[in-house]
Amino acid sequence: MALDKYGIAQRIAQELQDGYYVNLGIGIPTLVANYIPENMQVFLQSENGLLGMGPFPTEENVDADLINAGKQTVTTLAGASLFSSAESFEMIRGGHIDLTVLGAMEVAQNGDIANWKIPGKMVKGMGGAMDLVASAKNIIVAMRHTNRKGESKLLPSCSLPLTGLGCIKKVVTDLGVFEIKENAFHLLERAPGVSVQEIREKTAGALVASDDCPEMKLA
Amino acid sequence: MALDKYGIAQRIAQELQDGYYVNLGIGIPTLVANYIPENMQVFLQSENGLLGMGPFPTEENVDADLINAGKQTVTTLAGASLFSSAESFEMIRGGHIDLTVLGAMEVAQNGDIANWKIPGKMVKGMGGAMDLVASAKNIIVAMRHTNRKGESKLLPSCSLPLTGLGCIKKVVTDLGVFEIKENAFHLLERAPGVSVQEIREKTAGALVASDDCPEMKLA
Amino acid sequence: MNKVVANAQEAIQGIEDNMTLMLGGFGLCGIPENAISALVQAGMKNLTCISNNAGVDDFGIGLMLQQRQVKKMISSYVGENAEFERQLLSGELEVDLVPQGTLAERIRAGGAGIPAFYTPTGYGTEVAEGKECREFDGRMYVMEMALSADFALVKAWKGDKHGNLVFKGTARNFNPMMAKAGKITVVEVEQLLEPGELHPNEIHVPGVYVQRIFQGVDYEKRIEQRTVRQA
Amino acid sequence: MNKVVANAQEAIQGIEDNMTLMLGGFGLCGIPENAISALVQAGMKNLTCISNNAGVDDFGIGLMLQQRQVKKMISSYVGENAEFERQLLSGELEVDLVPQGTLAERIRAGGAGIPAFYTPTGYGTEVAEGKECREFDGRMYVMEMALSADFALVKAWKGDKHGNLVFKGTARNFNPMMAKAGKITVVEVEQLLEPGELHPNEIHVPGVYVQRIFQGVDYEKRIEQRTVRQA
Repeated sequence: MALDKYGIAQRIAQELQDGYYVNLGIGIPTLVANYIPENMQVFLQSENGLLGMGPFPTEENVDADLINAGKQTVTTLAGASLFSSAESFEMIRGGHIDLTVLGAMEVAQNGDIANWKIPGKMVKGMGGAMDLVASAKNIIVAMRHTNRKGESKLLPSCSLPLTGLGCIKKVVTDLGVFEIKENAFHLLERAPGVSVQEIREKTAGALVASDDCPEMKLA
Repeated sequence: MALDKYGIAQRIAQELQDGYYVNLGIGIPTLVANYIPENMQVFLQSENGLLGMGPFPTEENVDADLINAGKQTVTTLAGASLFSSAESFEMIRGGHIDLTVLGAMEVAQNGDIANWKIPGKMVKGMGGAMDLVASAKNIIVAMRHTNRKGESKLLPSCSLPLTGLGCIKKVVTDLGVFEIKENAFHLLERAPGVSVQEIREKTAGALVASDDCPEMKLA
Repeated sequence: MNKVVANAQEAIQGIEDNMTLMLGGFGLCGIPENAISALVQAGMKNLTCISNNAGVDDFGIGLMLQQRQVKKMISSYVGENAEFERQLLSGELEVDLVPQGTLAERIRAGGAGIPAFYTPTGYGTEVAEGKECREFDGRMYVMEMALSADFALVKAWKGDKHGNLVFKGTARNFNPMMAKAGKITVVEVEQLLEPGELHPNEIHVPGVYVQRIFQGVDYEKRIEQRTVRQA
Repeated sequence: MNKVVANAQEAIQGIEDNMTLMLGGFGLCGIPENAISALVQAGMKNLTCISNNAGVDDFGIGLMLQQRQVKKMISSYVGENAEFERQLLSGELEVDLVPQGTLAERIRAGGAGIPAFYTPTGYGTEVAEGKECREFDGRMYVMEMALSADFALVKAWKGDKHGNLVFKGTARNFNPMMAKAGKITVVEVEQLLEPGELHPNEIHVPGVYVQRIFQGVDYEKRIEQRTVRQA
């Protein structure tokens, strides 16, 4: 059975390592924070100027001056730091963030990503997404495998305006985990109960998948 | 009589205005701090990361972690701020400093300045001088009118390697105050008892001087 | 020397039609609420506003949009409000979308005397169209230009009468860079202090960048996404 | 996750002959005394050192010069010591003199992912020779490149075990930018604290830039120009 958004987040959490500095985008990526292993120290960066982001506040601890990049009220953990937006993107652009997780509308087999603009629709802006994809050493896209019309979001090339060029190395969807290399999506793991056949049918881009691809393990 | 270094500093202090942010170079410029009018608030910047520099410390207040750009122990005044060298030169390069006073080996009638290198001698480096002259809106050179050999330091063009191009607008020497414009030194004031004739003789660059040039007034 | 002004009305003296303004804040966090109210009251038109976002319908820059005071927005993310969308689609409002990190760095450059710099952000995308791109060490970069403004409107937590500033939480965001990039920088603070009350080592923005400062009043500090957990 | 190492010897593990190092400090103020001692003891050679100054004969980087460990200095002001001058004149030592503000900004760029930027500093002088110059808005500027290093050796006043740093007085100087521009950043502190002991709002350098941190010992903090006034 395909993963729900929590399953995708849970699988991505397996990519975390102790001591990682991580930027989680809005949507599914934010959920990854709920699955950080207990024995691991991971520092969450919010690009509006916070490193060491904690959980949502309790009602009495809500502080309008402390929000994340999704404009949600948050808290700080011991060892957190606060800084300006310029400093925040020094961290990002300078390659100091170990892992970035973000959503996408389309990912291409060459690593291109499109996630900010749909021609003909009101464009709200790229926010920090273009900086993040241009700079991070290690980017994972978290998204549904197909769009609402059932069309594949893993494509030979992006049809939407690009956010970044050749920057995505890994994609986790509701159907599986994919590594992007040599101009193809390489299936690493299937979602529980999802067949390689289904993944083949729903992937428009070049796919390299072996029939004995292992099923992912979620705790 | 020509001014001594204290006289030069005293005359330059007359250029200060209330609320000015000022960077004073090593040597004669440093002495300007002793002549800030009592009723005036002037903020001294030291390019190693201090704004609001105070006088030298008393013996018991010496702090090795608080020095000026000349590596002298100093103090901070109420309202001072501390910052990095990058921030310090943001201030300088961004044109936020109202007045820079620095020494020179040579100044040319087009505003060029040379003050960092003598070919054949050990070169110690330009420190912050090139940034200061390239960036300040308002630069005064404080120097002796002639060098040790008695040769004019106000020249048609600099012979030494340049520190900056066409950036000096005003020069105060032991003989007078000069404005640089239209490719000439314009004599604004004579030092007390110094004749226009003497200034003519000791100025190698183009000089515009009227015989009734006023004598400067020092308190 | 006196940088202290009585209130927002006095602080915005000199802001005229057709000027370019920078306004601090991320979403509604750390926005100069008092200065915005005064601008709405004063009613100048055809303003170009540089701000990461454009407020919501009835708060922040949204209030200026309602009065049709804004000709152009330079932002990284907009459209949390319906009036904005209406003006944009009808052609009344121009929008220049800039990646958030590039926006922050362009403003920083404006204050720091750096006219242009290279960034990897946006290479190969629409953002790089018409811009000079070049290779350094095997990677491609886009040349981006500094931004500055006639007035920067900044909100700080504490400030002293010399203009030294300290921000609180994530209300810092774009405020420090904008404070440095305004030809005239106007700061409103929650606590106006005497010089010396802030320790020199804790100051986020030195007073040299600040021309006017005033004690702000009646901060609403509206929250866009009030998210809480059970105690 | 553990960034804390026992001492300077452990902290400099991995520094090898021919590497490029950044060393914080302005004059002898804010220099990484412990790391320098460890480098002198370890004896690696042919180092390129990026540091605003080069110490004095018997302190700071001067100690490394005495041991002939330095191949090249990248600095804004050097030669407060005789051994430096001797090595320079004899051709044993290479020196690249960089204007102080350009040096600070190049290091800042190195940590910030900016490969190059334009500055007015040095235009029309020797410093601009061989570099690309161009006009922006009627003024000429020089293109300068980012600097980075294999290791950055930084001295802070307080630091917590996550690597968050606070500096004291003018001992801050080049340390913050260097902390961000080292592939591996090694920090020595006077006070090593637990995470949470520093308030998030007072941190000068966030821990993300720091790979190793240790409690320094026996700080001499030598003063170059001890100037005092009568009480």
